[in-house]
Amino acid sequence: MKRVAVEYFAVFREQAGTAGEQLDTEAATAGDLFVECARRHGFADPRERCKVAVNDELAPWEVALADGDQVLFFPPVAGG
Amino acid sequence: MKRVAVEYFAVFREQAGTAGEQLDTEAATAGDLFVECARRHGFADPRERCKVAVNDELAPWEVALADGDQVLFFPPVAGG
Amino acid sequence: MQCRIETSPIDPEALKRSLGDVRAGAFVAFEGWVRDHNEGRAVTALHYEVHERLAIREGERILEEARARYEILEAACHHRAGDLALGEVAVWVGVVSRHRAAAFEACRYIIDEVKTRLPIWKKEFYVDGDSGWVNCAGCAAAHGAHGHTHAHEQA
Amino acid sequence: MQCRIETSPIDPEALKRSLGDVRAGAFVAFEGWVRDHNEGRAVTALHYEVHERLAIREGERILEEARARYEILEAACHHRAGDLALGEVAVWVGVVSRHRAAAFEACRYIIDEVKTRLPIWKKEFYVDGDSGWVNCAGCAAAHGAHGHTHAHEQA
Repeated sequence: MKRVAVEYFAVFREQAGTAGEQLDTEAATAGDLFVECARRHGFADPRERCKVAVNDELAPWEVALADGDQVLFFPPVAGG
Repeated sequence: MKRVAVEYFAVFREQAGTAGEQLDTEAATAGDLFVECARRHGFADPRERCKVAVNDELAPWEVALADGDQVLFFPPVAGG
Repeated sequence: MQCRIETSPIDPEALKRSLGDVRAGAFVAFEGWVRDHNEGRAVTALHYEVHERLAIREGERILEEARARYEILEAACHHRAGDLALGEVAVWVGVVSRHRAAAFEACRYIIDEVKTRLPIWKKEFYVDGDSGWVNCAGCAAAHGAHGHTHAHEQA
Repeated sequence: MQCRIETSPIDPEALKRSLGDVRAGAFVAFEGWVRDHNEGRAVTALHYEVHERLAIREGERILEEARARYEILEAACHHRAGDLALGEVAVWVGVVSRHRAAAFEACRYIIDEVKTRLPIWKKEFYVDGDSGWVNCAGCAAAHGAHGHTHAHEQA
Protein backbone atom coordinates (compact mmCIF):
# COMPACT_ATOMS: atom_id res chain seq x y z
CA MET A 1 0.00 0.00 0.00
CA LYS A 2 1.30 3.46 -0.97
CA ARG A 3 0.00 6.99 -0.68
CA VAL A 4 -0.06 9.19 -3.80
CA ALA A 5 -1.31 12.71 -4.54
CA VAL A 6 -3.66 12.77 -7.53
CA GLU A 7 -4.68 15.89 -9.47
CA TYR A 8 -7.54 16.16 -11.95
CA PHE A 9 -7.92 18.65 -14.80
CA ALA A 10 -10.78 20.09 -16.83
CA VAL A 11 -13.65 17.60 -17.25
CA PHE A 12 -11.98 15.14 -14.84
CA ARG A 13 -11.92 17.80 -12.13
CA GLU A 14 -15.60 18.51 -12.71
CA GLN A 15 -16.55 14.83 -12.72
CA ALA A 16 -14.46 14.06 -9.62
CA GLY A 17 -15.86 17.16 -7.90
CA THR A 18 -12.34 18.00 -6.70
CA ALA A 19 -9.04 19.26 -8.10
CA GLY A 20 -7.11 16.62 -6.23
CA GLU A 21 -6.98 14.06 -3.48
CA GLN A 22 -4.61 11.90 -1.44
CA LEU A 23 -5.15 8.24 -2.24
CA ASP A 24 -3.97 5.03 -0.57
CA THR A 25 -3.71 2.52 -3.37
CA GLU A 26 -2.45 -0.90 -4.35
CA ALA A 27 -2.15 0.20 -8.01
CA ALA A 28 1.25 -0.82 -9.41
CA THR A 29 1.26 1.56 -12.38
CA ALA A 30 -0.18 4.93 -13.39
CA GLY A 31 -2.49 3.07 -15.74
CA ASP A 32 -3.86 0.87 -12.96
CA LEU A 33 -4.45 3.94 -10.79
CA PHE A 34 -6.27 5.66 -13.67
CA VAL A 35 -8.65 2.70 -14.05
CA GLU A 36 -9.32 2.83 -10.31
CA CYS A 37 -10.02 6.59 -10.34
CA ALA A 38 -12.04 6.48 -13.58
CA ARG A 39 -14.33 3.81 -12.10
CA ARG A 40 -14.79 5.71 -8.85
CA HIS A 41 -15.51 9.10 -10.47
CA GLY A 42 -17.19 7.92 -13.68
CA PHE A 43 -14.59 9.25 -16.16
CA ALA A 44 -15.87 8.39 -19.62
CA ASP A 45 -12.82 9.17 -21.75
CA PRO A 46 -10.89 6.07 -22.80
CA ARG A 47 -7.38 5.87 -21.34
CA GLU A 48 -5.76 5.84 -24.81
CA ARG A 49 -6.96 9.39 -25.35
CA CYS A 50 -5.86 10.64 -21.94
CA LYS A 51 -2.39 11.42 -20.55
CA VAL A 52 -0.64 11.10 -17.24
CA ALA A 53 2.22 13.06 -15.69
CA VAL A 54 4.14 11.66 -12.73
CA ASN A 55 6.22 14.05 -10.66
CA ASP A 56 5.87 16.78 -13.27
CA GLU A 57 6.87 14.72 -16.32
CA LEU A 58 4.56 13.20 -18.92
CA ALA A 59 4.90 9.44 -18.48
CA PRO A 60 3.73 6.22 -20.13
CA TRP A 61 0.79 4.43 -18.50
CA GLU A 62 3.13 1.55 -17.59
CA VAL A 63 5.25 3.70 -15.26
CA ALA A 64 5.51 2.15 -11.76
CA LEU A 65 4.14 4.22 -8.90
CA ALA A 66 6.07 4.81 -5.69
CA ASP A 67 4.94 6.05 -2.32
CA GLY A 68 4.70 9.85 -2.33
CA ASP A 69 4.33 10.24 -6.11
CA GLN A 70 2.36 13.14 -7.52
CA VAL A 71 0.09 11.95 -10.35
CA LEU A 72 -1.71 14.28 -12.81
CA PHE A 73 -4.57 12.91 -14.93
CA PHE A 74 -5.21 14.82 -18.17
CA PRO A 75 -8.39 14.28 -20.17
CA PRO A 76 -8.15 14.54 -23.99
CA VAL A 77 -6.54 17.87 -24.88
CA ALA A 78 -8.03 20.52 -27.15
CA GLY A 79 -5.55 23.36 -27.61
CA GLY A 80 -5.71 25.97 -30.35
CA MET B 1 3.48 47.29 -92.56
CA LYS B 2 1.85 48.38 -89.30
CA ARG B 3 2.73 50.83 -86.56
CA VAL B 4 2.72 49.59 -82.94
CA ALA B 5 3.62 51.21 -79.61
CA VAL B 6 6.13 49.12 -77.66
CA GLU B 7 6.92 49.50 -73.94
CA TYR B 8 9.88 48.00 -72.12
CA PHE B 9 10.15 47.21 -68.40
CA ALA B 10 12.95 46.74 -65.89
CA VAL B 11 16.10 45.29 -67.48
CA PHE B 12 14.55 45.60 -70.98
CA ARG B 13 14.04 49.33 -70.44
CA GLU B 14 17.64 49.70 -69.33
CA GLN B 15 19.01 47.64 -72.24
CA ALA B 16 16.83 49.45 -74.80
CA GLY B 17 17.77 52.79 -73.27
CA THR B 18 14.10 53.85 -73.49
CA ALA B 19 10.77 53.08 -71.82
CA GLY B 20 9.02 52.79 -75.16
CA GLU B 21 9.04 53.52 -78.87
CA GLN B 22 6.77 53.60 -81.91
CA LEU B 23 7.79 50.89 -84.37
CA ASP B 24 6.87 50.24 -88.00
CA THR B 25 7.07 46.48 -88.35
CA GLU B 26 6.28 43.54 -90.60
CA ALA B 27 6.07 41.21 -87.55
CA ALA B 28 2.91 39.10 -87.72
CA THR B 29 2.81 38.08 -84.05
CA ALA B 30 3.92 39.43 -80.69
CA GLY B 31 6.58 36.71 -80.66
CA ASP B 32 8.01 37.83 -83.98
CA LEU B 33 8.12 41.43 -82.77
CA PHE B 34 9.90 40.33 -79.59
CA VAL B 35 12.61 38.58 -81.62
CA GLU B 36 13.04 41.74 -83.68
CA CYS B 37 13.31 43.99 -80.60
CA ALA B 38 15.52 41.57 -78.68
CA ARG B 39 18.01 41.45 -81.58
CA ARG B 40 18.06 45.22 -81.94
CA HIS B 41 18.48 45.97 -78.21
CA GLY B 42 20.47 42.92 -77.18
CA PHE B 43 17.90 41.40 -74.78
CA ALA B 44 19.48 38.26 -73.36
CA ASP B 45 16.49 36.64 -71.63
CA PRO B 46 14.99 33.76 -73.61
CA ARG B 47 11.43 34.41 -74.81
CA GLU B 48 10.05 31.40 -72.88
CA ARG B 49 10.87 33.20 -69.64
CA CYS B 50 9.43 36.55 -70.72
CA LYS B 51 5.83 37.73 -71.10
CA VAL B 52 3.91 40.00 -73.41
CA ALA B 53 0.76 42.05 -72.92
CA VAL B 54 -1.15 43.38 -75.90
CA ASN B 55 -3.61 46.22 -75.33
CA ASP B 56 -3.45 45.75 -71.56
CA GLU B 57 -4.00 41.97 -71.48
CA LEU B 58 -1.37 39.27 -71.01
CA ALA B 59 -1.31 37.37 -74.31
CA PRO B 60 0.32 34.31 -75.87
CA TRP B 61 3.34 34.91 -78.10
CA GLU B 62 1.29 33.68 -81.07
CA VAL B 63 -1.20 36.57 -80.85
CA ALA B 64 -1.51 38.44 -84.18
CA LEU B 65 -0.57 42.12 -84.16
CA ALA B 66 -2.75 44.82 -85.68
CA ASP B 67 -1.97 48.39 -86.62
CA GLY B 68 -2.17 50.62 -83.54
CA ASP B 69 -1.60 47.85 -80.98
CA GLN B 70 0.11 48.65 -77.70
CA VAL B 71 2.68 45.94 -76.86
CA LEU B 72 4.35 45.54 -73.43
CA PHE B 73 7.47 43.35 -73.13
CA PHE B 74 8.08 41.95 -69.65
CA PRO B 75 11.44 40.39 -68.72
CA PRO B 76 11.40 37.44 -66.25
CA VAL B 77 9.48 38.49 -63.14
CA ALA B 78 10.78 38.40 -59.58
CA GLY B 79 8.06 39.38 -57.17
CA GLY B 80 8.07 38.69 -53.42
CA MET C 1 12.47 29.05 -29.58
CA GLN C 2 9.96 30.21 -27.02
CA CYS C 3 6.58 28.85 -25.97
CA ARG C 4 4.50 30.95 -23.59
CA ILE C 5 1.04 30.84 -22.01
CA GLU C 6 -0.66 34.26 -21.95
CA THR C 7 -3.46 35.42 -19.67
CA SER C 8 -3.94 38.71 -21.53
CA PRO C 9 -4.50 39.34 -25.26
CA ILE C 10 -1.77 38.16 -27.62
CA ASP C 11 0.01 40.93 -29.58
CA PRO C 12 1.07 39.31 -32.89
CA GLU C 13 3.06 42.32 -34.13
CA ALA C 14 5.17 42.46 -30.98
CA LEU C 15 5.79 38.72 -31.13
CA LYS C 16 6.76 38.96 -34.78
CA ARG C 17 9.26 41.73 -34.05
CA SER C 18 10.87 39.51 -31.42
CA LEU C 19 11.61 36.98 -34.21
CA GLY C 20 13.11 39.57 -36.60
CA ASP C 21 16.37 38.56 -38.24
CA VAL C 22 18.09 40.33 -41.15
CA ARG C 23 18.94 36.92 -42.63
CA ALA C 24 15.23 36.08 -42.80
CA GLY C 25 13.42 36.35 -46.12
CA ALA C 26 10.21 34.58 -45.12
CA PHE C 27 7.79 34.82 -42.21
CA VAL C 28 4.75 32.57 -41.78
CA ALA C 29 2.24 32.97 -38.97
CA PHE C 30 -0.76 30.95 -37.87
CA GLU C 31 -3.46 32.37 -35.62
CA GLY C 32 -6.32 30.38 -34.13
CA TRP C 33 -9.34 32.63 -33.63
CA VAL C 34 -12.36 32.04 -31.41
CA ARG C 35 -15.17 31.26 -33.84
CA ASP C 36 -18.85 32.03 -33.41
CA HIS C 37 -19.82 28.37 -33.66
CA ASN C 38 -18.48 24.84 -33.29
CA GLU C 39 -20.04 21.59 -34.34
CA GLY C 40 -23.18 23.43 -35.37
CA ARG C 41 -23.73 25.24 -32.04
CA ALA C 42 -23.55 29.01 -31.59
CA VAL C 43 -20.60 29.83 -29.30
CA THR C 44 -20.46 33.00 -27.20
CA ALA C 45 -17.14 32.59 -25.36
CA LEU C 46 -14.35 30.14 -24.52
CA HIS C 47 -12.38 29.22 -21.45
CA TYR C 48 -8.95 27.60 -21.76
CA GLU C 49 -7.57 25.62 -18.85
CA VAL C 50 -3.81 25.10 -19.13
CA HIS C 51 -1.22 23.22 -17.12
CA GLU C 52 1.27 25.99 -17.72
CA ARG C 53 4.55 24.39 -16.68
CA LEU C 54 4.03 21.20 -18.68
CA ALA C 55 2.49 23.08 -21.62
CA ILE C 56 5.56 25.32 -21.95
CA ARG C 57 7.92 22.35 -21.67
CA GLU C 58 6.04 20.36 -24.33
CA GLY C 59 5.67 23.43 -26.54
CA GLU C 60 9.40 24.15 -26.49
CA ARG C 61 10.08 20.50 -27.28
CA ILE C 62 7.85 20.86 -30.36
CA LEU C 63 9.68 24.04 -31.43
CA GLU C 64 13.02 22.23 -31.17
CA GLU C 65 11.63 19.35 -33.21
CA ALA C 66 10.61 21.87 -35.88
CA ARG C 67 14.10 23.37 -35.88
CA ALA C 68 15.64 19.92 -36.32
CA ARG C 69 13.30 19.01 -39.20
CA TYR C 70 13.12 22.26 -41.21
CA GLU C 71 15.65 24.96 -42.17
CA ILE C 72 14.25 27.71 -39.98
CA LEU C 73 15.92 30.60 -38.14
CA GLU C 74 13.40 31.22 -35.35
CA ALA C 75 10.00 30.05 -34.16
CA ALA C 76 7.66 30.81 -31.28
CA CYS C 77 4.28 29.71 -29.99
CA HIS C 78 2.00 31.63 -27.62
CA HIS C 79 -1.28 30.19 -26.31
CA ARG C 80 -3.96 31.91 -24.29
CA ALA C 81 -5.30 30.69 -20.96
CA GLY C 82 -8.50 31.81 -19.22
CA ASP C 83 -11.57 33.48 -20.70
CA LEU C 84 -11.69 34.54 -24.36
CA ALA C 85 -14.31 36.40 -26.37
CA LEU C 86 -15.32 35.80 -29.99
CA GLY C 87 -12.64 36.84 -32.46
CA GLU C 88 -9.78 36.78 -29.94
CA VAL C 89 -6.49 35.09 -30.82
CA ALA C 90 -6.35 31.78 -28.93
CA VAL C 91 -2.98 30.67 -30.27
CA TRP C 92 -0.22 32.28 -32.34
CA VAL C 93 2.62 30.46 -34.07
CA GLY C 94 5.31 32.39 -35.96
CA VAL C 95 8.28 31.07 -37.94
CA VAL C 96 11.05 32.90 -39.82
CA SER C 97 13.37 31.29 -42.33
CA ARG C 98 15.56 32.15 -45.30
CA HIS C 99 13.19 30.49 -47.77
CA ARG C 100 9.44 30.18 -47.61
CA ALA C 101 8.99 26.41 -47.92
CA ALA C 102 10.61 25.76 -44.54
CA ALA C 103 8.58 28.45 -42.79
CA PHE C 104 5.28 27.07 -44.13
CA GLU C 105 6.14 23.47 -43.25
CA ALA C 106 7.48 24.25 -39.78
CA CYS C 107 4.50 26.46 -38.91
CA ARG C 108 2.08 23.72 -39.91
CA TYR C 109 4.05 21.12 -37.98
CA ILE C 110 4.11 23.23 -34.82
CA ILE C 111 0.38 24.00 -34.72
CA ASP C 112 -0.56 20.39 -35.54
CA GLU C 113 1.58 19.12 -32.66
CA VAL C 114 0.53 21.88 -30.26
CA LYS C 115 -3.14 21.01 -30.73
CA THR C 116 -2.64 17.36 -29.86
CA ARG C 117 0.17 17.41 -27.30
CA LEU C 118 -0.10 20.44 -25.00
CA PRO C 119 -2.06 19.99 -21.76
CA ILE C 120 -4.73 22.52 -22.69
CA TRP C 121 -8.50 22.08 -22.42
CA LYS C 122 -11.20 24.17 -24.02
CA LYS C 123 -14.61 24.82 -22.49
CA GLU C 124 -17.18 26.37 -24.79
CA PHE C 125 -20.10 28.53 -23.69
CA TYR C 126 -23.16 28.36 -25.92
CA VAL C 127 -25.81 30.91 -26.72
CA ASP C 128 -28.43 28.81 -24.89
CA GLY C 129 -26.50 29.12 -21.60
CA ASP C 130 -25.12 25.59 -21.79
CA SER C 131 -21.38 24.83 -21.76
CA GLY C 132 -19.13 21.88 -22.45
CA TRP C 133 -15.53 20.69 -22.65
CA VAL C 134 -14.46 20.22 -26.23
CA ASN C 135 -12.67 16.93 -26.45
CA CYS C 136 -13.46 15.19 -29.68
CA ALA C 137 -14.56 11.60 -29.67
CA GLY C 138 -15.18 10.30 -26.18
CA CYS C 139 -17.17 13.41 -25.32
CA ALA C 140 -20.26 11.74 -26.74
CA ALA C 141 -20.37 9.65 -23.57
CA ALA C 142 -19.01 12.28 -21.22
CA HIS C 143 -21.32 14.97 -22.56
CA GLY C 144 -24.17 12.95 -23.95
CA ALA C 145 -26.51 15.91 -23.55
CA HIS C 146 -24.45 17.82 -26.13
CA GLY C 147 -24.82 15.19 -28.79
CA HIS C 148 -21.15 15.42 -29.79
CA THR C 149 -21.28 12.17 -31.67
CA HIS C 150 -19.84 13.33 -34.98
CA ALA C 151 -16.18 13.83 -35.82
CA HIS C 152 -14.74 16.73 -33.90
CA GLU C 153 -14.38 19.91 -35.91
CA GLN C 154 -11.52 22.19 -35.05
CA ALA C 155 -9.75 25.09 -36.72
CA MET D 1 -10.36 39.03 -52.46
CA GLN D 2 -8.16 42.07 -52.88
CA CYS D 3 -4.71 42.51 -54.43
CA ARG D 4 -3.04 45.89 -54.04
CA ILE D 5 0.31 47.51 -54.85
CA GLU D 6 1.60 49.72 -52.04
CA THR D 7 4.11 52.56 -52.28
CA SER D 8 4.32 53.05 -48.50
CA PRO D 9 5.04 50.48 -45.77
CA ILE D 10 2.61 47.56 -45.48
CA ASP D 11 0.65 47.39 -42.19
CA PRO D 12 -0.03 43.67 -41.60
CA GLU D 13 -2.27 44.20 -38.57
CA ALA D 14 -4.57 46.58 -40.44
CA LEU D 15 -4.74 44.20 -43.41
CA LYS D 16 -5.52 41.29 -41.11
CA ARG D 17 -8.35 43.21 -39.45
CA SER D 18 -9.86 43.83 -42.87
CA LEU D 19 -10.13 40.03 -43.30
CA GLY D 20 -11.77 39.44 -39.90
CA ASP D 21 -14.79 37.16 -39.93
CA VAL D 22 -16.54 35.65 -36.90
CA ARG D 23 -16.91 32.38 -38.81
CA ALA D 24 -13.12 32.18 -39.18
CA GLY D 25 -11.16 29.87 -36.91
CA ALA D 26 -7.83 30.02 -38.72
CA PHE D 27 -5.63 32.78 -40.11
CA VAL D 28 -2.39 32.15 -42.00
CA ALA D 29 -0.11 34.94 -43.18
CA PHE D 30 3.03 35.00 -45.29
CA GLU D 31 5.41 37.95 -45.32
CA GLY D 32 8.39 38.31 -47.63
CA TRP D 33 11.09 40.39 -45.93
CA VAL D 34 14.03 42.18 -47.54
CA ARG D 35 17.06 40.10 -46.57
CA ASP D 36 20.59 41.32 -46.00
CA HIS D 37 22.00 39.09 -48.72
CA ASN D 38 21.05 37.17 -51.86
CA GLU D 39 23.05 34.61 -53.78
CA GLY D 40 26.00 35.24 -51.52
CA ARG D 41 26.12 39.03 -52.00
CA ALA D 42 25.50 41.59 -49.24
CA VAL D 43 22.34 43.55 -50.10
CA THR D 44 21.70 47.07 -48.80
CA ALA D 45 18.35 47.92 -50.42
CA LEU D 46 15.81 46.85 -53.05
CA HIS D 47 13.77 48.54 -55.70
CA TYR D 48 10.57 46.96 -57.03
CA GLU D 49 9.25 47.99 -60.42
CA VAL D 50 5.60 47.02 -60.88
CA HIS D 51 3.12 47.26 -63.73
CA GLU D 52 0.37 48.11 -61.30
CA ARG D 53 -2.76 47.60 -63.38
CA LEU D 54 -1.77 44.20 -64.73
CA ALA D 55 -0.27 43.12 -61.39
CA ILE D 56 -3.55 43.80 -59.59
CA ARG D 57 -5.57 42.03 -62.27
CA GLU D 58 -3.32 38.95 -62.21
CA GLY D 59 -3.16 39.00 -58.39
CA GLU D 60 -6.95 39.02 -58.07
CA ARG D 61 -7.15 36.18 -60.59
CA ILE D 62 -4.79 34.17 -58.34
CA LEU D 63 -6.92 34.95 -55.25
CA GLU D 64 -10.03 33.74 -57.05
CA GLU D 65 -8.21 30.56 -58.09
CA ALA D 66 -7.32 29.99 -54.43
CA ARG D 67 -10.95 30.47 -53.41
CA ALA D 68 -12.06 27.94 -56.02
CA ARG D 69 -9.46 25.35 -54.92
CA TYR D 70 -9.54 25.67 -51.12
CA GLU D 71 -12.30 26.16 -48.52
CA ILE D 72 -11.37 29.69 -47.51
CA LEU D 73 -13.45 32.65 -46.38
CA GLU D 74 -11.20 35.56 -47.39
CA ALA D 75 -7.74 36.22 -48.82
CA ALA D 76 -5.69 39.25 -49.77
CA CYS D 77 -2.28 40.04 -51.22
CA HIS D 78 -0.40 43.34 -50.95
CA HIS D 79 2.94 43.92 -52.69
CA ARG D 80 5.29 46.87 -52.35
CA ALA D 81 6.55 48.99 -55.22
CA GLY D 82 9.49 51.41 -55.16
CA ASP D 83 12.44 51.54 -52.77
CA LEU D 84 12.66 49.22 -49.76
CA ALA D 85 15.15 48.99 -46.91
CA LEU D 86 16.45 45.85 -45.19
CA GLY D 87 13.82 44.16 -43.06
CA GLU D 88 10.84 45.81 -44.76
CA VAL D 89 7.82 43.75 -45.79
CA ALA D 90 7.96 43.32 -49.58
CA VAL D 91 4.83 41.21 -49.86
CA TRP D 92 2.02 40.16 -47.51
CA VAL D 93 -0.49 37.38 -48.12
CA GLY D 94 -3.27 36.68 -45.61
CA VAL D 95 -5.94 33.96 -45.66
CA VAL D 96 -8.78 33.20 -43.26
CA SER D 97 -10.75 29.98 -43.20
CA ARG D 98 -12.84 27.85 -40.90
CA HIS D 99 -10.16 25.16 -40.62
CA ARG D 100 -6.43 25.54 -40.74
CA ALA D 101 -5.52 23.15 -43.57
CA ALA D 102 -7.27 25.30 -46.19
CA ALA D 103 -5.65 28.52 -44.94
CA PHE D 104 -2.14 27.01 -45.07
CA GLU D 105 -2.64 25.52 -48.53
CA ALA D 106 -4.27 28.61 -50.02
CA CYS D 107 -1.61 30.95 -48.58
CA ARG D 108 1.16 28.81 -50.06
CA TYR D 109 -0.61 28.63 -53.42
CA ILE D 110 -1.09 32.39 -53.57
CA ILE D 111 2.51 33.36 -52.79
CA ASP D 112 3.90 30.71 -55.16
CA GLU D 113 1.76 32.04 -58.02
CA VAL D 114 2.34 35.70 -57.16
CA LYS D 115 6.09 35.23 -57.36
CA THR D 116 5.98 33.73 -60.84
CA ARG D 117 3.02 35.51 -62.47
CA LEU D 118 2.81 39.16 -61.37
CA PRO D 119 4.62 41.73 -63.56
CA ILE D 120 7.03 42.77 -60.81
CA TRP D 121 10.79 43.15 -61.10
CA LYS D 122 13.34 43.40 -58.32
CA LYS D 123 16.55 45.41 -58.50
CA GLU D 124 19.06 44.76 -55.75
CA PHE D 125 21.64 47.24 -54.50
CA TYR D 126 24.83 45.71 -53.12
CA VAL D 127 27.22 46.85 -50.45
CA ASP D 128 29.96 47.40 -53.08
CA GLY D 129 27.81 50.01 -54.90
CA ASP D 130 26.83 47.63 -57.70
CA SER D 131 23.23 46.77 -58.54
CA GLY D 132 21.36 44.24 -60.65
CA TRP D 133 17.96 42.99 -61.69
CA VAL D 134 17.15 39.70 -60.01
CA ASN D 135 15.74 37.39 -62.61
CA CYS D 136 16.86 33.87 -62.03
CA ALA D 137 18.38 31.86 -64.85
CA GLY D 138 18.96 33.97 -67.94
CA CYS D 139 20.54 36.71 -65.87
CA ALA D 140 23.88 34.89 -66.19
CA ALA D 141 24.05 36.19 -69.75
CA ALA D 142 22.26 39.48 -69.16
CA HIS D 143 24.33 40.30 -66.08
CA GLY D 144 27.51 38.35 -66.68
CA ALA D 145 29.41 40.74 -64.44
CA HIS D 146 27.33 39.63 -61.46
CA GLY D 147 28.20 36.00 -61.87
CA HIS D 148 24.59 34.87 -61.31
CA THR D 149 25.28 31.47 -62.78
CA HIS D 150 23.88 29.30 -59.99
CA ALA D 151 20.27 28.47 -59.34
CA HIS D 152 18.34 31.52 -58.24
CA GLU D 153 17.74 31.71 -54.51
CA GLN D 154 14.54 33.38 -53.36
CA ALA D 155 12.55 33.53 -50.17
